This record gives sequence, C-alpha cells and structure tokens, in this order.
Amino acid sequence: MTDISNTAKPSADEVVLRYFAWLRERTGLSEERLVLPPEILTVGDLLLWQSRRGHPFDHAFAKPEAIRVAIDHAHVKPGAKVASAREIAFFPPVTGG
Amino acid sequence: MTDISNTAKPSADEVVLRYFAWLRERTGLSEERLVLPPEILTVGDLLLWQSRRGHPFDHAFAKPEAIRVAIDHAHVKPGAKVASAREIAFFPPVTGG
Amino acid sequence: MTVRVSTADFDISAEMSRLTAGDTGIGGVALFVGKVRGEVDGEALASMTLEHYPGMTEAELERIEGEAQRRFKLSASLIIHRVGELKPGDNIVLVMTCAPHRNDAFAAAEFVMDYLKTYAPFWKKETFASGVTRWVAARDSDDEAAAAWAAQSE
Amino acid sequence: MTVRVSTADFDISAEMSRLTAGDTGIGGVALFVGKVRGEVDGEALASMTLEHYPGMTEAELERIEGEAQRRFKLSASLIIHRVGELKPGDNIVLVMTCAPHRNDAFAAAEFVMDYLKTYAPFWKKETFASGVTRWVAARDSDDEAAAAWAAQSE
Repeated sequence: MTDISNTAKPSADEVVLRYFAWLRERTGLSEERLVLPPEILTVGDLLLWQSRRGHPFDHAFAKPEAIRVAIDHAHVKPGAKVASAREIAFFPPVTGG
Repeated sequence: MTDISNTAKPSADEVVLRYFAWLRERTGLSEERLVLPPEILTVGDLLLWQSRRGHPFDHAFAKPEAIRVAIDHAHVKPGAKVASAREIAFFPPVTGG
Repeated sequence: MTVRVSTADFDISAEMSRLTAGDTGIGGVALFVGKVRGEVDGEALASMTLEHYPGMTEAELERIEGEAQRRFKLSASLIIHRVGELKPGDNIVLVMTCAPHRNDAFAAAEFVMDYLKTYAPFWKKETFASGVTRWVAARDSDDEAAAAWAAQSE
Repeated sequence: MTVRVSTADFDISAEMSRLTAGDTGIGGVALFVGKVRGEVDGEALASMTLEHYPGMTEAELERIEGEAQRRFKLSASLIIHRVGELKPGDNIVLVMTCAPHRNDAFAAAEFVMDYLKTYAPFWKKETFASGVTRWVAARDSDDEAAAAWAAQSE
C-alpha cells in the first residue's frame, strides 16, 4: 500500500514557492514549483538555502531577518517544519492598512 | 453715575430660569423670568429655595442631588455664585450620544 | 471643525467627503455612529425622543471638540447630534475625527463620545411599545469614562 | 461578518446600511477609514500601489475578524481593503464594527486595525512625484500595538 501510494503521486514532494513585494522583484519570480532538498527541515533551513542558491536569490535573501514566511497561508516562524507544506511564501513585513 | 445706572436698568436683576427633561415636565415650565431673593448667593442656595417654593417646585426639586445646573450655558457646581447670571438652567444628568 | 444639531438624518459618505476634501495630510478617519436600539432591558421600544438645550448644546459640543483638538493631532472633526423623535435603528449621533495618524483619530473619537455623553445637554425619553414613557437615567460608567480622560490630562 | 479585497472604492453609507439592516440590537458602530497621504517625509507622492497575497489575505482577515468577535461583544463587522494603484486622498481600508455598546465597537475597530497592520499580507509601494519608487517599510509601532493586545489576552 505504501509503495503504491508513493509512486502514484509523483508530485507529492513538490512545493510551490511564492514571492511578494521586493522579494518578487529581486528574485524576478512570482512563484516557482520545485522539490526541496531533503536536508531542508525548517523554515530557517529554507531561508539559508535560498541565500546560497546563487543569483538572484543570494541578493534577495541576503538579510533573512527582514523576510517573513507563510506556509499554506499561515504565518510561521523560522523553527516551523516544512515537511507537509504545499505552498511556502516569502515576503517583507506587511504594510497594509 | 452709579444711581443713574441702577435706575436706568430696572431689569438688571432679572434672571431667566430654564427647565429641561423631567424638570420641565414636573415644573410645567420651559422657562420663567424673575428676580431672585437677595439671600440666594449660590447655586446650592437656589436649589434649596426651589425645593421650598411650593407646588410644583417642591416635587420637582425634592432631590437636588439628582439635578444639574448651568449658568449662562456652562455647567456649574452647587458652590457657584449666581450674582451675575443672566440664565440659569436646571436639568437631570445628560443622556445624549 | 463643525458641530451641528439636527432633526434630519446624516449621510456619512457625504459628510466624510466634505470633511476630508482637499486635505491629503489625512491618513486616517475614525467615526462613531450611535443608534437607537429596539429593546431596553427586554422591553420593545416604540420611539425615542431627544430633547436638548439650544445654545448650550452647541457651546458644549464646540468646547468638547476644541478640547479634542488640544489633546490630539487632528486635521478636522465633526459632531452631528440629532434631536426630536427617533425610531429603533435610527442614527442618533455621528462623530468623525480626521488625523494624520490613526491613533489620534481613534482616541479623539472616543474622547468626544465620552465627553459628549457626560457634558452635552441632551436628554432621551423612551416610549415603549406598551405606551409607557420613561426618561433615560444617566449611567455612572459614562461619568467614569469622562473622569478617566480628565485624570490623564493632569 | 465580511471581508473583501477590491480594486474599487467603497461607499461607507451603503456598507453601513447593509451591515446594520434589520438588527436593532446595534447601539454603536465604529468605523475606521485609512487614506493615502499626499506627502511622505515632505516628499510629494504621485501614487501608492498595493500588492497582496490572494488567498492568504482573505484567510488572515477572517482570522482577525474572528479574533475580534471572540474578544468583544459584536453584532456585525466588515473589513474592506483595496489593492492596486491608489492616489493621494484615496481610501485604502475600511473597518466597521457594530456592537450593542460603543466600547466594544471602538475597541474592536482598533484591534482589527492593529492586527491588520501586523498580519494581513499587504505591501505598499510608493511612487513619488520625482519618479522614485520605494517599498514602504513596516513600522515597529504597528507590531507593538498588536503585541499589546496579545499581552492583554494572556
């Protein structure tokens, strides 16, 4: 059962990454779909990975403390696990209202 | 000069008394114009005088602590002097808004 | 800076357009609208009649508005209070405060309402569906709200 | 209980009529309208563009509205936030809270604004008359306002 489930859903490990405001501008991306490297366990790991991913991500993620993250439409902290995430968004602190 | 001034203004000592809300209903008056007895120096004196003035004022002023007073459109306390008042209003605590 | 006593209802959108027109220094507008409730302690209300003290009402509202301007950084403000017979659901009062920043707008609107309830010479008389009429009694909590502001300014 | 994200302006009178219609338990309505200011630190603004995160925005606004309902005795509430390009003087946000008593209405409107500024995924980009563009930086005071509410609920 477990083997069938795994092979029947090849996109199960894919996650959508979304970028907003100056993160969207600096990465040149609104969103991308990819499979995260297995060593990325937390949001903090993911931010570090982004900062080492090369141009233009190194520039966009140079100051991870200035970046906020949401998993599946909910704010999360750097310690949050990314394992079950379908959509992870990166953005600066919000400025609405 | 002083004598002429006094006789030239016979209505100088007259004051308008005004009544609002249940004080208007209980006194049956919106306003009256009269010369206050000279022994009335303060608002407190005036409230006491009203309560001893006979029907319907005795009933209307039976509980002076439930009555608020304004002199010339400004709230005053029982200790306020009535000497220079042109208009003195009596009303219950306000309930607007 | 305007105060108005009126038997007619007010149009909030129109009043706001008028009050904010041409002033792009305004970053926030706080409003409060007081309304006639349909029940008092479970008893159905037929109407509410508002009496006031012409002359003193305007003087007090202007004094309260001036005090709000002294305490908070305001761009503009408006107080409209209705008088006469009102029905459940009708608007009673509109307070509108415009400021560069929202905290001043909010605080000024609350301040005006607290002071208005304690000092502006309006009196409400309730007429119940049963036919019984009753003058509304002042609530101590309104005096306390005004007293708290007075203490703050000391 | 409604949240809405829209490029179009809102009509405050119409929204209030809709929100209060038929509910005579409402004694007070507090509103806040945020507006685009014409200058930022003395520099003339040409326009302000609001970006948001569709899906998460609605989720966060509903979460904030639900939290306000949990904390205060509310009859109804509404949050409208505009997105897209706005000009100085344009409305950005409308928060409307209806309650039996004014203190709940005021507190809920302030609460929603404080939380919205800290949690709702909107971002403002300013375009100055000079042609320079700049993403607005978050203000610490907004986080502090939200933190103060969080401390209160502990």
